[in-house]
Amino acid sequence: MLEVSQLSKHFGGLRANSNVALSVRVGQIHVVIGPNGAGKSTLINMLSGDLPPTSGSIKLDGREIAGLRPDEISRLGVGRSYQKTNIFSSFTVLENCRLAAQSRAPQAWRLFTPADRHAPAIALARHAIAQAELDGREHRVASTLSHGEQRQLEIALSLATAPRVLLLDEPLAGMGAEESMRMVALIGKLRSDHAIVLVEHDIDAVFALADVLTVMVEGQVLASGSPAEIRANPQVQAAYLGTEHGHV
Amino acid sequence: MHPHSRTLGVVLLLALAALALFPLVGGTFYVQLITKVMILAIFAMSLDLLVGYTGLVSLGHAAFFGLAGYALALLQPKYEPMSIFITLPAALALCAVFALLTGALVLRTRGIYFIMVTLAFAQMVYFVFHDTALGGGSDGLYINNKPLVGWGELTLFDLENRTSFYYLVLVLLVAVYLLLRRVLASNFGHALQGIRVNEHRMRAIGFPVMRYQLGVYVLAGVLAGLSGYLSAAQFGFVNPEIISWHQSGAVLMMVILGGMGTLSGSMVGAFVFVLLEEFFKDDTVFGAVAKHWQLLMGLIIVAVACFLPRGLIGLLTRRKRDAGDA
Amino acid sequence: MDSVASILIQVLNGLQYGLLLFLVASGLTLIFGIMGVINLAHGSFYMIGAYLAFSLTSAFGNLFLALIAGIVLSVLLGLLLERLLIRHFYHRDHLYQVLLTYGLILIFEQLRSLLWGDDVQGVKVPELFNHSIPLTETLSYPVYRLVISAVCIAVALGLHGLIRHTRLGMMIRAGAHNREMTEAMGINIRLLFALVFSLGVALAALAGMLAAPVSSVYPNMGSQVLIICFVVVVIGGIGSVKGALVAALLIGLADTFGQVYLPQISGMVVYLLMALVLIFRPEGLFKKT
Amino acid sequence: MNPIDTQHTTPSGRRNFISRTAGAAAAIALPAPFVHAQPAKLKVGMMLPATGTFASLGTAITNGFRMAVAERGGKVGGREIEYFTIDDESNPAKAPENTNRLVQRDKVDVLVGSVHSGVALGMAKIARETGTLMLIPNAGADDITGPMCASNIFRTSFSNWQPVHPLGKVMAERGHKTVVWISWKYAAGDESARSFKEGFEKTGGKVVKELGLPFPNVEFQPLLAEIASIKPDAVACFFAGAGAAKFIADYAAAGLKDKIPLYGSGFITDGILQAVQPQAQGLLTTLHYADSLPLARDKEFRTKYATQYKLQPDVYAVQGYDTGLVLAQAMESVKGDFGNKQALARAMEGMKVDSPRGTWTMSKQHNPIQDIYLRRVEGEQNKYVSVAWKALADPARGCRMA
Repeated sequence: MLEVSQLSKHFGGLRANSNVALSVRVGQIHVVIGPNGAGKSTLINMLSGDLPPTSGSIKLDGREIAGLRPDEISRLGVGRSYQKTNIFSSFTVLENCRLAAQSRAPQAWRLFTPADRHAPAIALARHAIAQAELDGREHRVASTLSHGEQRQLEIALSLATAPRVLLLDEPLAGMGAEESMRMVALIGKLRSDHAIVLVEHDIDAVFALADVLTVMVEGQVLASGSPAEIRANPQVQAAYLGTEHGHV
Repeated sequence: MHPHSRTLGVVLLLALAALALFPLVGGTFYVQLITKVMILAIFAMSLDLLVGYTGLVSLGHAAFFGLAGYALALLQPKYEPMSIFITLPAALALCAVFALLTGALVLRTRGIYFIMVTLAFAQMVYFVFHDTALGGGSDGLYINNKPLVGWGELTLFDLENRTSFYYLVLVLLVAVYLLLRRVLASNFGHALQGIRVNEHRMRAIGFPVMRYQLGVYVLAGVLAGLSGYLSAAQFGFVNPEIISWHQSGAVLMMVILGGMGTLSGSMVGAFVFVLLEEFFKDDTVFGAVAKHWQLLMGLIIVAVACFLPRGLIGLLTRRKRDAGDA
Repeated sequence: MDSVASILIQVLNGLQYGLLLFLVASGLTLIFGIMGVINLAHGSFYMIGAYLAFSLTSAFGNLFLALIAGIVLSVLLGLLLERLLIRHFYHRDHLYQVLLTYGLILIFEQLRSLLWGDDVQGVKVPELFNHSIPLTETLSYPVYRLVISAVCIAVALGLHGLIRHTRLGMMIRAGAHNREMTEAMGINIRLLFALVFSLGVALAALAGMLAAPVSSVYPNMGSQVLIICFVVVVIGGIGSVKGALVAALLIGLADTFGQVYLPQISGMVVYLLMALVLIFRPEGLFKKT
Repeated sequence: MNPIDTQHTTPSGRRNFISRTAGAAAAIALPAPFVHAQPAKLKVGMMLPATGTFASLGTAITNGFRMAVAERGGKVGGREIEYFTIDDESNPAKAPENTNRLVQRDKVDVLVGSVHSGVALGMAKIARETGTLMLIPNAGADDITGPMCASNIFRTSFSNWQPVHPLGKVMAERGHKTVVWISWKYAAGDESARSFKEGFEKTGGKVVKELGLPFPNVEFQPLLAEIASIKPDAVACFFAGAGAAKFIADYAAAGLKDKIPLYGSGFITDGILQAVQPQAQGLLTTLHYADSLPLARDKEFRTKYATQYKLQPDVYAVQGYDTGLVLAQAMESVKGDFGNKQALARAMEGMKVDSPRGTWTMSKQHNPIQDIYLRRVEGEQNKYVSVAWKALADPARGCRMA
């Protein structure tokens, strides 16, 4: 589904990512972990098109997408969420999702049909709201939602674009324990019909969700494999798990 | 996305009725004044499309206003009228092409850059008409006849008649308002508002933001052109000053004074702005201060910037949402 | 006169004009870049400077004393404006900054009319510099213009030193880079902004004062300068003093040669130059990172 | 509200607001005169700049006009004058509307204005359409008394063609064969350029180069270098106001003053000598007015004006004064019967005006036939030297009025 190889990003002399490789397919959650500054967010930003890579390849279903604009990548079926909540805070939940769904709809450029009667987009939006378990809050203005709900909306926004690949950048950031559990369950459910790349710090969530784990340190892949392999990897233990217990 | 409040609808209908009846009772001067206000209301709504709905603060909107006016002045033969069905589409097409070309450049910039670059492009148009013989230089050009509403020998109605002209402008004002309400409620309109609220996320959910912005830039340019065309036709005179940055500043002031992101606000803004200017200039009221009316205008502008960010409409509607209401 | 000398003289003219533009534009670009404020009233400060030179020169009988007093007054004006108005607009949309400063233009212009009237007034060139250096058989170059250029260059060097080597400069660089970070570093951002704004006002006023003896003082003298300075800032890149210098010189030269060699389109030359830059470098020549 | 308010009340809310405020204020400001006495007042709309670059010109014209009327006890042809004033901002874009305000709202009988040619052209258009009597106290655009001439439009100042036309003759007499012309590239500059060239080349001289820069650009330095490289016998120019002051200063500073003599339209030294007194000394210009004219009429006018307004009169004050004179004399000849437009127009055509600038005659195309003076700058004055051209009439090209 998504194949990344030799991906690098340099900011001047700073090598934020060097020769990163990973792959993910539908039904799989590929978790990327690493200490702060390891280049995880840079990686996600390159996959989503927010940052153009310096070199390397990102293939979606065999098609090269490295260097495309974010909107082009989105329309090819890659949805993403942000570490820092990035929603349309003055719109209602439904408006948020309908807007996202609209970009998929064939009638995006129709000037004279009222948007709130645009059935395909509304259906898609409601489906995303249901998936993100925000039913009943469709007409709440986003800025009035709780933090946890805003994080759910963040996911719902991506879902409303009907993506096949989901890039989730720390979806649990700032959440309480109960909210986190709900979010983990939600992401787990999304596995069946999405290929998911997940960047996360919460160690429990990581091991609860991961099918494949990639550990990044200083912009490079330190190790990649199943959770069990990673746990057993002495390099990872030395460099990472051993020193920073509880906060991977 | 933005349900129209019932009261606003009623107020607008009453205003429409008042405008429709006005020529029956108003003196010639006031009919002309209200015609001008309605033309400016179209101008203000077109700018609001950029400023209020899409979050693009243009300080060069007068360029379109002036281009269309000059198009009429240059197309029409000196001493005979020409069909509005030729000159108007030509003027609007010119604005559309200009918007497309400059839009492709100015939309590469953001924020403060955008403000300055739009200003600079308008200034360039200003100098084209000011410095070259094309449009009569700084003295401008006369339009000796009003455009002909008709074709060949057939005349539908005579715009030389001030009342006819008034009603034509009124009809166009209503048409533009309805058109914009429709457009803003459409997918396209919602995308624009999404761009204003969170341009970055709009890209991430798959919107080619630049294309939408260019689309609205062209639409706004064309509508500003419509108002400029009408204004030139009304006064029969074009001059580089209609492109000056003071004109762009004034229309921006109208938009904010009325309440940006609200079409009705733009119309109210145009009306109040013209009224204030009339009022401050009146030396029977302000005596010697009337000579310095711009001082009063400046104070009002500063006060609006400080205390009335949501404009006059913002005073009336107590909605807490910041999102654009149509 | 041979054509080489002619071109050299035009280069001199272009540079002098450009340097004066730089003085106004540098303040504008600092206020943009560091405070994030778009200031349409910047041309008014130029105008105020020129009128101050007019009043103060006749009061002191000496342009140098007038310059010093004028700079003090303009710094005070800057601090006052920042405290009363500008401060409340840092976190607001640029739109409102446009509105506020547009209103200020009208107010300043009318106050000017009330205080000084609407006549054209002259300011004497200081005796010391009131002569010309013969360049060719017919043409000489006024010494005072060289003085203007010299002062502008001195100010440019001073600004460079200020930004590179002082604590204020360090704060300015940090502030231009990242406002939150600067605040986190414990820098008093309010003080910094007030200083930057007054610095900008003083630079524009200084330009006005220097220009007054050659340009005379007259109503609306600020607005022409303002728009050209916008173009300077756009070409140079917002917040970049170096960019402002390069762009101002570029525009000075383009405008000068445009007038001589392309008189038909000379009004548009600088805008065409801007369009060209926008096509290739939409963020200006010296985009700050 | 005053029952004789000129603004009729209407049921419209908006309309009411305007008329109520204006009407109420008018009632406060002008209580008694509104209930008018016999005969009805003559309504004069003064559309002049009150703000911006030309504000002081507007003031001088108003002063002059009012002085002429005051000399007749505030009456013209037995009728008192009611003034309506409006700031035209020297903005031509607002001219048609501002004119309409006077003509249609205030229903003025006479329009007086303006300084800026573009504004005057906009006014003239409406005056033609409505037949309102229009008196132009400054704006010199040739077209107004050329192709645009009309039976109800009169100019009491000059046409752009007039002041510089004699300059060619003056310069030729001083032995100059090659001349560079320089001015702003706008209508007044272009019209002056054409007129000068016509006058100068008739004498056998040659305008070797016409230099121009966009109005109101004042970066003259490159063009001065150009002049220095051409080395003509002399330079002739047209600028006005601040730009003129800067040009004179720059010309001197560039060292050209003593090498290539500078001449100009009189407007370049008008109202700016306090700014560039030293650099302008000895400059020769031509205009329809001068300081220290050898005329008793002028001396009397100047003393009176200076006492009354605490200001030295200038050419604009004279033009304003003459505008008042023309209106007053015409009204007297029809005995206050303003309705008799034909008689009024007949009275003005060919009218002799005993002006401070010397007696002049109103031409058939409604522009003054007047003497143009050669003046020399001495101190802060444009001293009279000689009459450069006696009774010069504008050719009024394109005027189809008999």
